[in-house]
Amino acid sequence: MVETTATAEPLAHYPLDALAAGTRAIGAARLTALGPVSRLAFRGREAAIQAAGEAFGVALPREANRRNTANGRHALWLGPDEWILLAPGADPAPLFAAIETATTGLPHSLVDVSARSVTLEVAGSKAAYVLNQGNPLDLSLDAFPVGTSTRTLFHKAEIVLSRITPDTFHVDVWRSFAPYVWEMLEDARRELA
Amino acid sequence: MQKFSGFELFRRALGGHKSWQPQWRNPEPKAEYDVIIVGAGGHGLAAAYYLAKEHGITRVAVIERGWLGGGNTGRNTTIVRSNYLFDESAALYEHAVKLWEGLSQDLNYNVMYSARGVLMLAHNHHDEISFKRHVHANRLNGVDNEWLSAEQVKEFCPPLNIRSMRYPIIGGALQRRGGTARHDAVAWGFARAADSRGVDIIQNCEVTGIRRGPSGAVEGVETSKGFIRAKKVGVSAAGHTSVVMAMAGVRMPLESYPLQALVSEPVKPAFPTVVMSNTIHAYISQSDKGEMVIGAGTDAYTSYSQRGALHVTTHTLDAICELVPQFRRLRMLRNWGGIVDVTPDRSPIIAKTPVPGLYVNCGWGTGGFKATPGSGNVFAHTIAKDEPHKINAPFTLERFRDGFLIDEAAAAAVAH
Amino acid sequence: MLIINCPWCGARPEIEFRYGGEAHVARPADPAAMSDQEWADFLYNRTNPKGLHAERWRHIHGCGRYFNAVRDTVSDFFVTTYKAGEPRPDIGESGQ
Amino acid sequence: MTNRFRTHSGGRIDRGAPVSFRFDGKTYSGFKGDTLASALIANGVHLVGRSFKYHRPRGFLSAGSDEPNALVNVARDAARMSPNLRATQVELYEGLKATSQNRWPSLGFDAGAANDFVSPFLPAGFYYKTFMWPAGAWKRFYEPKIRAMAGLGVAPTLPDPDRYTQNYAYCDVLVVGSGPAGLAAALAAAESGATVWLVDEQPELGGSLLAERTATIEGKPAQQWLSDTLATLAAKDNVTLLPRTTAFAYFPHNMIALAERVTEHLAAPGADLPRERLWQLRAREVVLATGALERPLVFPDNDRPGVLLADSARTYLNRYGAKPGDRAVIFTACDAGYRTALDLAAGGVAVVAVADLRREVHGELPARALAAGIDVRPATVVTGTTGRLRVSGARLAKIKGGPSVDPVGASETLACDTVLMSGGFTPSVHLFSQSRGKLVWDAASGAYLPGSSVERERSAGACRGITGLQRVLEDGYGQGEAAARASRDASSPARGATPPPGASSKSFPAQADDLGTDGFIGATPHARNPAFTKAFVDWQNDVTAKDITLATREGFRSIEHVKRYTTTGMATDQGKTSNMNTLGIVAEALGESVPKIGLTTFRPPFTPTTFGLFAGAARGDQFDPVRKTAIHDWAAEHGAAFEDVSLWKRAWYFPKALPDGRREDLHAAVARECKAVRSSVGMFDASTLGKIEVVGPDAAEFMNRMYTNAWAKLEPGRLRYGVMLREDGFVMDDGVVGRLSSDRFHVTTTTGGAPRVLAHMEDYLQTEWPELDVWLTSTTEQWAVIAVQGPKAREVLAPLIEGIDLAKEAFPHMSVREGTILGVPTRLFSVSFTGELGFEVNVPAHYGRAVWEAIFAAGQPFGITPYGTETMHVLRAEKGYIIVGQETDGTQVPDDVNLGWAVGKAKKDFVGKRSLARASMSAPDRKQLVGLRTTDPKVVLEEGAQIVADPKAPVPVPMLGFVTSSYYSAVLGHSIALAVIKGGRARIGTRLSVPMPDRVIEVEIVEPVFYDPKGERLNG
Repeated sequence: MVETTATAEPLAHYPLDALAAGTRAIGAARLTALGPVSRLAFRGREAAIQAAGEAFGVALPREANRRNTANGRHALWLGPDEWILLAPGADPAPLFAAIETATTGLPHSLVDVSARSVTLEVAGSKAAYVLNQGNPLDLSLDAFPVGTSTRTLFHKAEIVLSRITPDTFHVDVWRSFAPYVWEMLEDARRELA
Repeated sequence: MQKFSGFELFRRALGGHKSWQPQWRNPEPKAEYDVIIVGAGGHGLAAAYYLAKEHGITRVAVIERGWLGGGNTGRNTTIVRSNYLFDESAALYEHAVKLWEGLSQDLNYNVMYSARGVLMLAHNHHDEISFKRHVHANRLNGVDNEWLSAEQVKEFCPPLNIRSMRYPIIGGALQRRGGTARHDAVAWGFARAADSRGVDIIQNCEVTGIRRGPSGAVEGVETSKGFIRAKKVGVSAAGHTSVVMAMAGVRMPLESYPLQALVSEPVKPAFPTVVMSNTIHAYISQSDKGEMVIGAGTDAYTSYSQRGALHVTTHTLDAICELVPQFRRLRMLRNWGGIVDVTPDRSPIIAKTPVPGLYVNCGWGTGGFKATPGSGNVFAHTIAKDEPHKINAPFTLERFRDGFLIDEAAAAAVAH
Repeated sequence: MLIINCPWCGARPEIEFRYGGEAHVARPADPAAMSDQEWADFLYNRTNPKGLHAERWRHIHGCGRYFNAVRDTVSDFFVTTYKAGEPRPDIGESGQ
Repeated sequence: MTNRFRTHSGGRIDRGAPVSFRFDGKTYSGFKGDTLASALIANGVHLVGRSFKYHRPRGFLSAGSDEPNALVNVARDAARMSPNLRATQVELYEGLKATSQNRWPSLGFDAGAANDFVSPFLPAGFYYKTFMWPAGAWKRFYEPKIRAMAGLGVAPTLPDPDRYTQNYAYCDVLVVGSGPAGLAAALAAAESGATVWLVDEQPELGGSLLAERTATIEGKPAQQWLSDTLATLAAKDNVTLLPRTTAFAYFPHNMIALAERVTEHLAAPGADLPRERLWQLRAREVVLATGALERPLVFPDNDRPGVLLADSARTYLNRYGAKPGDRAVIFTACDAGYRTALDLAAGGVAVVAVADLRREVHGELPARALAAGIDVRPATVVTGTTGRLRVSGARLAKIKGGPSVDPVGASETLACDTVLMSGGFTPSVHLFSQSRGKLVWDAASGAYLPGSSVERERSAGACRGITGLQRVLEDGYGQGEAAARASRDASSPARGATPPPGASSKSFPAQADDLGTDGFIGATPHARNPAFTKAFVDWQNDVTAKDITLATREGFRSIEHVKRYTTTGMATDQGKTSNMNTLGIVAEALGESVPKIGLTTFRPPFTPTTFGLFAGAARGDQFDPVRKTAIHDWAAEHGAAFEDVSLWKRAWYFPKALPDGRREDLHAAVARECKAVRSSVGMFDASTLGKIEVVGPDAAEFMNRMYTNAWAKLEPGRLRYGVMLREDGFVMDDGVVGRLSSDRFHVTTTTGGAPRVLAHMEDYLQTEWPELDVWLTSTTEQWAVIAVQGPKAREVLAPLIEGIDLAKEAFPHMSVREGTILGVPTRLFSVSFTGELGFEVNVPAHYGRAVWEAIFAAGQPFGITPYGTETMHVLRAEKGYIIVGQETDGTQVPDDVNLGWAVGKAKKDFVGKRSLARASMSAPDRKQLVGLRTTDPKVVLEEGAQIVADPKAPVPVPMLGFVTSSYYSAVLGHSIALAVIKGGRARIGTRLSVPMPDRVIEVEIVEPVFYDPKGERLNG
């Protein structure tokens, strides 16, 4: 999905900075902390959905647990009236303003949640196997194809799980749960070392 | 009643144990009784026993769908304690503990009441305040309960891990008179003693209806063995209470949830007391046979399936392994589920009902075993006198209408 | 762990859901008009059937939606699930 | 010792790979591929354990997971010690150390065996009948004695260092059991393209084929066919083969729990591998090919070491090349005894005689035995054995009439060193029964068989009563085909129609012995006084036939009662070898048929399963997520002590280093922190507070309904303290709410209450008021929150903030403004939980630490002091502010805690309002929040202490209330406390008592606001 690798701004601190620096290289399931992105939580009635998508530049998917992508931006279906909008760059303000303007007067809610979570990547031939140590979904390609994004669980933490390629997953997790998810993924990968 | 004692055991051994009589009869139901108790669990059998013993009412039938003691009595983790917060609860459970202390002798049946202590662990400041509140209230109510520091906890129960864990133990509340008893023996002891006083225990007989007369009063129960007349019916059906009460048209503030328990393979004595942790949701004791007896809270959804989910068991055992990490290599031998009836305030209902002649004893949730003799005792009183004993007077159905809840759960007591 | 058919997301494992108690217990439109007994019925009394039970679930770790289900409380098997606001399907009497 | 009982050739052991191991301190050798049991048998060792109750010497009974006797302790080191392992399942590795259990001082001489001599006084349930006098002696005397005698192995005393992992998995077809039926089922399903898992508890796949000597399948020797088939399966991408994996529990909706033992068989497991792995496997279709278990025969002295199940002996011989002895007597009720006899004879074991319970013996196997010169004795029973630590002879007697009723004739003792018995085979229906499938009694075979299914599952082969290798293979193949077909049909009903045997599209010509379904259930007849003989039904729990008849005599008629009274079937084998014979004995004693007696429930797990497997990776910091704020690391670097608040770690206090090198204690640190806030300025990490953004045109209406307060008139830019009730009227949560615009509220909740409050709001919004145009978004983690509190707060912050006028008039108390700090967007609240002038700086969490550090730097001229939750608690208590969860416990209505003012009286409705109207909710004796002052200002009350009017009153002492919060106020110079007391407000000015165990503390009831009661300091 949206990928930047370096910490964008000197003032920012991210919860996985220290853990990511000390990770083991395991090819079958590589673990990477991804850089900051803008995240907006959009909720709304029918009337607002199309306008929001147009302003964002990505139509909001109407199919459950799907992700639409255009120009490096992603719209993730999380619920029948709930989407997460992801865009490159750490400053969500311009995007926020654009969507608010486009949906003025239409029943909706737009909330900046850019700092609420961080994203990490699990990639490699055993990525699904490693995720299935804490995630209860069927992650076969048939059941969880590329382009799927859904809120779900990893052990005792809630995550948003996305399949980017057959062997690449992104895990979006609230920042205070991120070290826990990271450590659990490290534990899960250990047997592949 | 054939007396049980070491001498009798010796004497009959010489005859190859051929002269033992059945511990209870296997009677067919009579046409009419003074009182019918629905449910031959510990509570129902105890009620029948005390009806006969203390109120002279012996024309009593206990009707059981399956086999006596086969419900929650035979499935629970046998913890006995009385260190409840509120005056009403403390009085009720303390009444039970006092009866436990002499029960083997009273019933002439060794129920193996073992006051090895019940220790509740505090993992945070909130637990500490809550437990100290219990300790002070219990002391003033004449119920033993004491606060232990973390070091004292470790000293009292050396196998416990108190430090290197996610939620270190900062202390605990110990009721030394608490402990365990042998669940089957409680059912069998009450059954044998009630039977010997003339009570008919009718097993494999399902209640299919409660018949009410024109005035609305109870006339008897329809069963799989026919109609049985009685002017007083006491329902003591645990998880099935809603179902039975619905037969009389009474809606109950109850929901029935699965409650799981499990035991390990037996090992030599390795755990000296009963330990409960509400914060991490698990409790453990070691049976006389050597099995670690383990339980936790209920499963998430109402059910009569008598089985629970694996993820509930895994959470129970991750908590146990956190408390006693050397037990990680022990193995689960048996896992089972019961059906517990839970009230909105987690306190029982032992009361008259809006239907004349119909009485109910239910809502014990996950903690009914400990109350067995006390519950049966005051329920017998309520049925015999058609008015509650002062101990169960607060445990009415009407308290939900009027807002006089006895909310042990809200008061952060442990749920068991 | 049960498999629950979320009306939005399809079949998903039970641990993603939270049980919400008996369904179709609507909050009275005018609570002030109710007697204490009627209010207590709403607050506390439940059908608790042994058999088919209409109940609420929330796909809390999924789409977040509350929905309703009819489940057999003896087998724990679901008969159906349906979106909140839809009437209880006519699939026989509840309870036994 | 050499492998004297090892055959010269054959078996699946690797004779090129000798393995040395120790048992009870003695060194033995075996081979790779041996189990501990087979290696010991090859070494002539049969005495391996002592029974539970009588401490009788015991040897191996079986060769598999049904073994009740041979339980050993295997220890890699002091921490990696596993008690109660079955020697029949322990794979041999170099250096393995095993010890026997439940004996003292040694296995050969066990003092506990004294119990055997007094056993007449220890019948079933003896402990219920005695040990009652004197009262109290049970706990003090009898119970400790009994407990010490009971138990099997010894629990480890050190934490287990091994790892366990868990995996969720999905497949189309799961096949449980890799015997002929399971292999054929897996083959059929795999050929259809389905994803197939084949699991088996044994180290090698193949089940009964692993012990086949003479059978052929499709023209190949069975073992050749097996390796070819496994190679075929292994080559397929859609097949997962898992040996050493026990399907131990069957959960609803076809979820099967599998326990895979990953490293237990390795001499040197790597640190990165888990010891065991739990698979939670969801299968579209399940094929149970779990086979059948051989039943022992219940005859006197049937428990001596050297008495084994006949087919197990054959397994030892054929699979492991281990002879059970030199001279065997075989006691059988079916043809299995003959098959074993023939294999023994071929393997060089003398078969002394085959005693056959059946009156007439015909068929191919007995004929071959006769032809081989074996002494076959029909209508003959074993009525006893001789020997002490090893069987030395068997007493045989002729039955005159039918097997179970007629007397027996004179007996003859035959010398032997092993007695092999077979009572027939019991289909292994454990998992089927766990799946809630209905078992039906099959009178023809004398067995319970799978009836109708509940899950999408079908049984195949011996576990559904099918015998004969070819029929078993074809049934397996047919079931595998049907399962694969059904798995492709999502709409397939819960149960598929089970194809009849032989409904397979492929035939498997096989030549093998068909054992048929003969067998015996119950106790075999003998002429000895039953009261004084021990014919074991449950070996491990020492339950004999006479214990079971005693139970029936005492009125225990239900099989569950018999089981519980005698403990039969409750040992670690869970009745695998005992349940059917128990049923037979009970049926006979009660004069009923077996199916009338019923069955005990098959409970999970199938075999004992390690606790660590369930716990998995959840231990220590991974037991629950440790949530840390963006400022946590700064606090840690500055020496903070932390406390657990729900999942969060919160800075509790910041002890300063003292000149002597020690650090301040809690009391000193808190006193200093409190004074700093009251006199200058302090800063506090409030990030853990829950935050919910309530947005939409109907936001105010929604807030009106959810909170007691009125919101419609709250102007954008203002804050209000909100109180939330449950529908039953009791206080659920509270928090400050900011209105950012007409349609946007920034709601805060308590730290622990955040998820609960959001769920509560969603519940009402989605299910009661779906028409409202409003949405809820959790922003707890979006914002780091820095509280800057104290008279100098404005001076500290003002230079840092851009875009907000901090002047008192422009930004009054209880306001919210948006601006920037360090160029970072902020929502700045003017709010106080201390009673001082205060602000809360909300910034996106990633910037929390940088902003915190900037404020800390800017505050240096004012001596800005970081403070923790303890100081926060003291400061708010000085002001009489409640903490939900401390002053409340879920039983307080707003008025009880002086929040009546926050209840919008004019509002028609809000959640909880109707419940407040109940008479009990305004009763005058409700407990009300008040303050307490101790007569001695230095005495700090204990939180949770009870308050009474008359401490001298007799027990039960009437209690009026209790202390909810209590601190020493360094600022005020005396202790303070909050309490809830019955009719408390009317008691202000009076005195009450707090009785402690050692003294009574007198207290005065006061207003709950101790500091700046007029609130003049809030505006600075």
